[in-house]
Amino acid sequence: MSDTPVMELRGATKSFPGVRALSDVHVEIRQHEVLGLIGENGAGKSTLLKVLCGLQRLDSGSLLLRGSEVAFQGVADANRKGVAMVFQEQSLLENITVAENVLLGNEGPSVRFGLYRWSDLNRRAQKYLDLVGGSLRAATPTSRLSFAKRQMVEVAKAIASGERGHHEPVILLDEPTSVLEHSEIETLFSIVRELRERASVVFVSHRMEEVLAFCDRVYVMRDGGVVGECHPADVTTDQLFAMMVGQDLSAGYYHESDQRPAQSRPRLELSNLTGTTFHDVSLTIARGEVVSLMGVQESGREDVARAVFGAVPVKSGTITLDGRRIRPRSPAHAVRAGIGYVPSERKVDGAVLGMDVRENLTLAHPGQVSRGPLLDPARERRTVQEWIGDLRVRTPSQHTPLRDLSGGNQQKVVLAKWLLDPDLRVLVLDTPTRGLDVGAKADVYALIRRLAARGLAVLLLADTLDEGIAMSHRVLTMKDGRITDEFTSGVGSRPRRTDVLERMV
Amino acid sequence: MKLTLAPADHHDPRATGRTAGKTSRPVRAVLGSNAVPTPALGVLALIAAVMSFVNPSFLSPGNLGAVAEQSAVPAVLAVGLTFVILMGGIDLSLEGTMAAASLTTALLVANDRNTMDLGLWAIAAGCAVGAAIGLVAGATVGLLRVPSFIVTIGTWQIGLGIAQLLFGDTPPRVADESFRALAEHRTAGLPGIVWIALLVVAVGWTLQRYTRFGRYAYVIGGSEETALLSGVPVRAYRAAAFVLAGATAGLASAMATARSGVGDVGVGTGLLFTTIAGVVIGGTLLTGGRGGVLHSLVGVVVMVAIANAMVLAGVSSYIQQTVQGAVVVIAASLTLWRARQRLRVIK
Amino acid sequence: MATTSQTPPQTRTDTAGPSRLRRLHEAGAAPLFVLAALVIAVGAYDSSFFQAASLISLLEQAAPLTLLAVGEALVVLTGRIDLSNAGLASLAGVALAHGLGSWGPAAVALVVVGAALCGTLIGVLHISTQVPSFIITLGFLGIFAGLSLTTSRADSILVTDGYGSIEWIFYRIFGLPISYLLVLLVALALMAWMKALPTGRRIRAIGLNERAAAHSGIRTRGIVIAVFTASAALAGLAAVFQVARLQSAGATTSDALLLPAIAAVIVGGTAISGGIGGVGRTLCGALVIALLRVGLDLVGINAAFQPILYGGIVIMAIAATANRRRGASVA
Amino acid sequence: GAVDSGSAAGDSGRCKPSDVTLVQSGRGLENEYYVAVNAGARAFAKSRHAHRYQWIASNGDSSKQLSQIQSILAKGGKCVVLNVDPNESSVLPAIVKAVDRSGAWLVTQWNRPDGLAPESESPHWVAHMSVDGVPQGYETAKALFESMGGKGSIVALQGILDNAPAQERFRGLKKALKEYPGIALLGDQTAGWDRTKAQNVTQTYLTKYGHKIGGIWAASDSMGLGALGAVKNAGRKGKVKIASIDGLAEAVHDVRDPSTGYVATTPSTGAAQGGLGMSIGYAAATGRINPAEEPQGHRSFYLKPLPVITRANASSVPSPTDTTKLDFTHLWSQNGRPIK
Ligand SMILES: Nc1ncnc2c1ncn2[C@@H]1O[C@H](COP(=O)(O)OP(=O)(O)OP(=O)(O)O)[C@@H](O)[C@H]1O
Ligand SMILES: Nc1ncnc2c1ncn2[C@@H]1O[C@H](COP(=O)(O)OP(=O)(O)OP(=O)(O)O)[C@@H](O)[C@H]1O
Ligand SMILES: [Mg+2]
Ligand SMILES: [Mg+2]
Repeated sequence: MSDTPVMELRGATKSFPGVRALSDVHVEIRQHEVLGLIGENGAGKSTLLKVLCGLQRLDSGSLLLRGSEVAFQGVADANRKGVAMVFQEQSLLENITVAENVLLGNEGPSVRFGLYRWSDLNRRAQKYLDLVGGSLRAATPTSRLSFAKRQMVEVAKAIASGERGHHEPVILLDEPTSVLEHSEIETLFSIVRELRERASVVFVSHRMEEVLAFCDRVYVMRDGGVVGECHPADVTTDQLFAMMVGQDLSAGYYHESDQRPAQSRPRLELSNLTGTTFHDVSLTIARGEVVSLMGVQESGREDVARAVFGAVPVKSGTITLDGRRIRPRSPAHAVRAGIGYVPSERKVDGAVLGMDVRENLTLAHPGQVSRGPLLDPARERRTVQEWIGDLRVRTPSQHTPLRDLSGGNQQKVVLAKWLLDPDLRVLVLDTPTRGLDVGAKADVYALIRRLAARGLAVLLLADTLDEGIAMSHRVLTMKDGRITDEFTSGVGSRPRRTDVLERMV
Repeated sequence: MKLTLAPADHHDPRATGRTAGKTSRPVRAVLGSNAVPTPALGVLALIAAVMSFVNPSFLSPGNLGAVAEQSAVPAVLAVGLTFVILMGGIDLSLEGTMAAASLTTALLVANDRNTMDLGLWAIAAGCAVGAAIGLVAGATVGLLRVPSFIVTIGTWQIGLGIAQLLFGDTPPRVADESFRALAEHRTAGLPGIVWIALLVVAVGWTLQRYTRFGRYAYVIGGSEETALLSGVPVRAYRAAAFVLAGATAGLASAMATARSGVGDVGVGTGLLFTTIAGVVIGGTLLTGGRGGVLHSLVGVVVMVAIANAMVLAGVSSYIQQTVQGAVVVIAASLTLWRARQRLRVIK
Repeated sequence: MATTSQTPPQTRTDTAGPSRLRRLHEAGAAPLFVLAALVIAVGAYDSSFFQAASLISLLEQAAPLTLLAVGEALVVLTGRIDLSNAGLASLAGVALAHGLGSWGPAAVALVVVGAALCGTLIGVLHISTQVPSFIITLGFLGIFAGLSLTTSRADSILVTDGYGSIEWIFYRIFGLPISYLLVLLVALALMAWMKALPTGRRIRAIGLNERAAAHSGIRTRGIVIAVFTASAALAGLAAVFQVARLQSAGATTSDALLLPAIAAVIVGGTAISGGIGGVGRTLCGALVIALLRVGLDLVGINAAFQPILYGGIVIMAIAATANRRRGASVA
Repeated sequence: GAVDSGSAAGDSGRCKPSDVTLVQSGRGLENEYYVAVNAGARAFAKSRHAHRYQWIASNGDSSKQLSQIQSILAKGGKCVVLNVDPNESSVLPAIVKAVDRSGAWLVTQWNRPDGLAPESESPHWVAHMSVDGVPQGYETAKALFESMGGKGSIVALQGILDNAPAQERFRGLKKALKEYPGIALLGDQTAGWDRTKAQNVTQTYLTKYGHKIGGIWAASDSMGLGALGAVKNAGRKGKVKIASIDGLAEAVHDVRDPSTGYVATTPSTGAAQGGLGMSIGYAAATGRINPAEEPQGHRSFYLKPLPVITRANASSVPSPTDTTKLDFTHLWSQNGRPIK
């Protein structure tokens, strides 16, 4: 094992309009290590990886690959030189087969004289798929795979791409675990551990535990710079938190002390609600109450949430809001009844990335910034500025397209869109903190507490078990489309994780 | 380590692909997959069923031959167009391209205007003219990043202009008997142009299944960004698709010219409607990424069969357009019915 | 996750803040420049083009096209397309020519409302069957054409009785064409509507990300139906203008305006993928196309070369005005 | 009248020959008929020693045609002479109005809406000429029926329905059918003047009616030629007789060849319509005639019907673009009956 780092960035700087994403960064990736990269949203992790994989060019500074300076011509070029990445957003095509996806742009000997040799293609792809396990078949159409399986295919694809070069590859994984389940994460880790024998891996995650359990070395990023380098053995989660956000936050992470008892009057009641993926779901959320709905994949919890918002059809059963029966036939109905919804797929369902912060914020309730039927630009500017300040949205201006904000800041805007309405009664949150950094998460948690205190009923589909338990007054578990149990969860009397888990699986 | 909860396996409602494991029997699996244009075949069967009551001669071998012959030209057009649409573009220029290619072909075979006599090579020349017009469109779309929708309105006009320049005073009449024979001589009961069309469909299907061009058409139509990230030279492939569409329009034009016997600026009139409607009814999505050559073939046959059936049924000329329009709407609804879903976005 | 919705990281090349030129471009200045360049080019060949008579004549000619283009722009803003509006204008023209004699001015209102209802039908069908607008409106193009043929009994109809109630549209007031002033009025009203009410944003949001718009409580289906209704109502209005201009109506009178109207929208800089663009720039685009349709004759270009030049200039004009902001499809 | 009388009502033109601009408007030169029209108009321009002459193509777009004319009038003023084949009759009132307003001179061809006529509208609309489709349809149909021996069945291909000549020609066919009780009309369809469409429709008819079809009547040569293609491909060339109208070179050629079964067409009228139309407009612009004083038969008229082309006379038919026979000095030499 030589001492030269496989890859190295020196004095790397990269700016986008109004933002400096990387400033004078120096990192190195060594052979056969798993390098962790953590930092809050917008800290520059993804940008760093994109620079490493040739997707973006540095403004200044240099990139060294195995000791010599390189300038990648693009991702494909980086692939050829042995660097490959799994993007934060999934990038598999679902209208082609798994094999084609794995070897996309890298068909090599499987295409001879321009003609596909399918058996050869499938065989080669299968080799990589076997590496990641999970009984993936090369010839399957990708549309038939679950989200998690697709993530595995992404990893296989990255390995395949990285192995195009003549050296041991560098594999960059940008938040690969955020959509995976426990067992799948385990699989992924064992893959990576194996991979370490013949490759270097860079791993980005917001879950400190994962990073500590799993990486050989960790860089902590903040505001476009590297603020620390550490070895997992030497640090604790709390120390990492502190380093990331620049202050000690972990104590009040879930803002548990802010939990107020729920009022007695029920706000939202579902009775015997039945849809295609859920059956006989009955639940009540009182004013000021946070109820989390826990369940594994295909438990139906997501569709229950969407049904309340009118986004999926209901076959039978009733929804009652403040004593009045409602039948939300579309999200528009639900919104007019006073329901807000933060979807799990932010970029697809939540945010209009091509519009600016201001327009996104006022999209759902333009009445709040209008005088009569007319939009009032002055009032709009003021209101938006208030919310930007209140939620600490990091944006160069109100007129910045949402596309240019970091994920966490986008999420804050999506949330604020509902908060504009003083008459909001129910807020349905589908994994609202997924992909957010701890600081942003804490902000969102604080916000949820505040909203509950305002008398809102909050239906929370938490990202993690801890989050669900810590944030709620009650925890409901779902399995196979039915509610299986209910736990009360007050300050100091939280249900045990294992008990909750037991009723979910 | 924390335990994480993944979201329910989220099958995107917009995806037209069907969930796995629901179909056990192989026949149903095939019909249910996107590999076969099942709904369009259903529409075809419906037309046949209705016509067997209204006018049974619809199903006579002679009439089926007529439908095949009339489908030949739009089918060839559809093969090229399919690849453009698979990549998420559109080619509206084919009537203009056909005009230019028709004149070129007619002036290069033995004709009554000049002394050229390239024989069947003139077909290649027609294809080349079409390909050249396609290249203009493809290069413009690629280099200037202008939507193909509007670029091909431009190249349509350019093709028409070329044709008008070549037209002179009278339509050049084809004197080359071997060229005319493509449309007139029958092999196994069908004229040559039908066999050519079948060959083109077979080649198109092979392209779609077994070549980089074909597979990457799906990739580019699925997500241009992903294609770029994977180092796919998207512009080149896209330009190639327009060239192919131009070349097939040239070939289709040569076939139509062989059939009519003159170089005609109006050779493609009405074929844009037939072809695009056919491609869409077949199940190729205008947004790209789904469908294929066989789908388009079936869709085009549906369109031709409707026109044929209306003549056989004696539908008044006055309302034929109305009926055809209504059938397009209904057939497309039937084709896409099973994909309907709340909050599905269709543009 | 559907492939269409995947948003893998995009290559960003722009490092500087938006330059002044770029801001001008985004404000829709390019179509104005293209228009000015064309006017100057035609005028350079033939200085008589700068006479008021020629320019006013151009505005008058552009009026019906502009109405169709503005309606089309609204539809295109939602990411859809309306291929039926010109066909509908022909049908509405025939209906108006029939109706003017017996109904007088009321026929005008009836025709516009009737056309709007046709648009509503298209919108409702598009929404409820979830068939792409391209194909629905292609079908309706055929339906309208057939209906025009049937209702006109394949003959053109001269308007004599009741012509007075629309004839004034093509009068001039203080030398200015009333027709174009009316078009401007309609366009300005729409622009104000789009700007001052939330509707404009909602339409753009639908064009940019319809699912997110729906999840923000926007009645996307209603707005899409409304937009098709508006496009059809403007087609009905265009028909009124056509009948006023021609004093007669035939089954196919306005059919050929379809592609020019779409070209006008795109030349105006509205993205065909939706969400970017607007009404004002479409006015410019329509003038560019109206000028191109006659400019080549004015300059005296040989008829056979005209289509080639027209095609080439349209492509170049769009290359100049197209908004290449990220997210705008170029396919 | 539907169009206001212009300011110059009753005046004849006072343009100097050198000031006159001649403008011929039609669909487009990709069409043989308009090539002949253009040839006739151009021949007239030449005979008056190269005044400004311009051909403008509407490409089948009525709005465009009107715009072109309005723009040319806005620029050219009183000494423009327009010989216009309106893309469809509905654009004519607006063209007349524009011409009248600018004081230019207009001659029109073929189509006009019912109730609109030069004599009642404006002196600047000098004349309207057309070709009577009824005798054309009648004579060609008769030639067809004769060739079939007076009995058998036929199918008919109509032109674009929204078109006066198409309707007149079909009326001529109907008239002939009445005189030949032995002939049955099995069906008629529009093929929209289109060759390929005609071929498809004919092919379908041939499978529908099979050997019952003994003849095909088509409202235009392009459709007749399409029908011939279908007949050939069905192996029935020569056995199915065909007759059509227009005098396209190819149709005339086929009439000469007995093996095709093409029995009749009509001589082309394009050159006469172009040349004479232009000369009438020019005469008004230069003051040689005063339209207001011309009799109705000079203002709205059909061209003299010409004998149909059959095998007997096919070899002596001049080319459609042959303008040598046109006599531009005798303006009314080709006038047939007035249009009422
Ligand atoms: N037209 C086609 N389109 C897509 N894929 C195809 C096509 N034809 C064959 N294939 C794929 O190529 C593979 C090779 O075909 P073959 O019949 O040789 O399979 P195999 O070698 O037995 O299977 P494998 O090697 O994948 O275990 C098939 O499994 C099939 O997945
Ligand atoms: N036997 C096979 N082995 C491997 N891949 C296959 C096989 N058969 C089909 N495929 C692939 O599976 C995918 C879906 O199969 P399908 O046959 O439906 O493809 P298609 O007809 O090319 O596309 P579409 O799904 O749009 O109809 C295709 O991308 C094709 O390449
Ligand atoms: Mg990131
Ligand atoms: Mg397929």
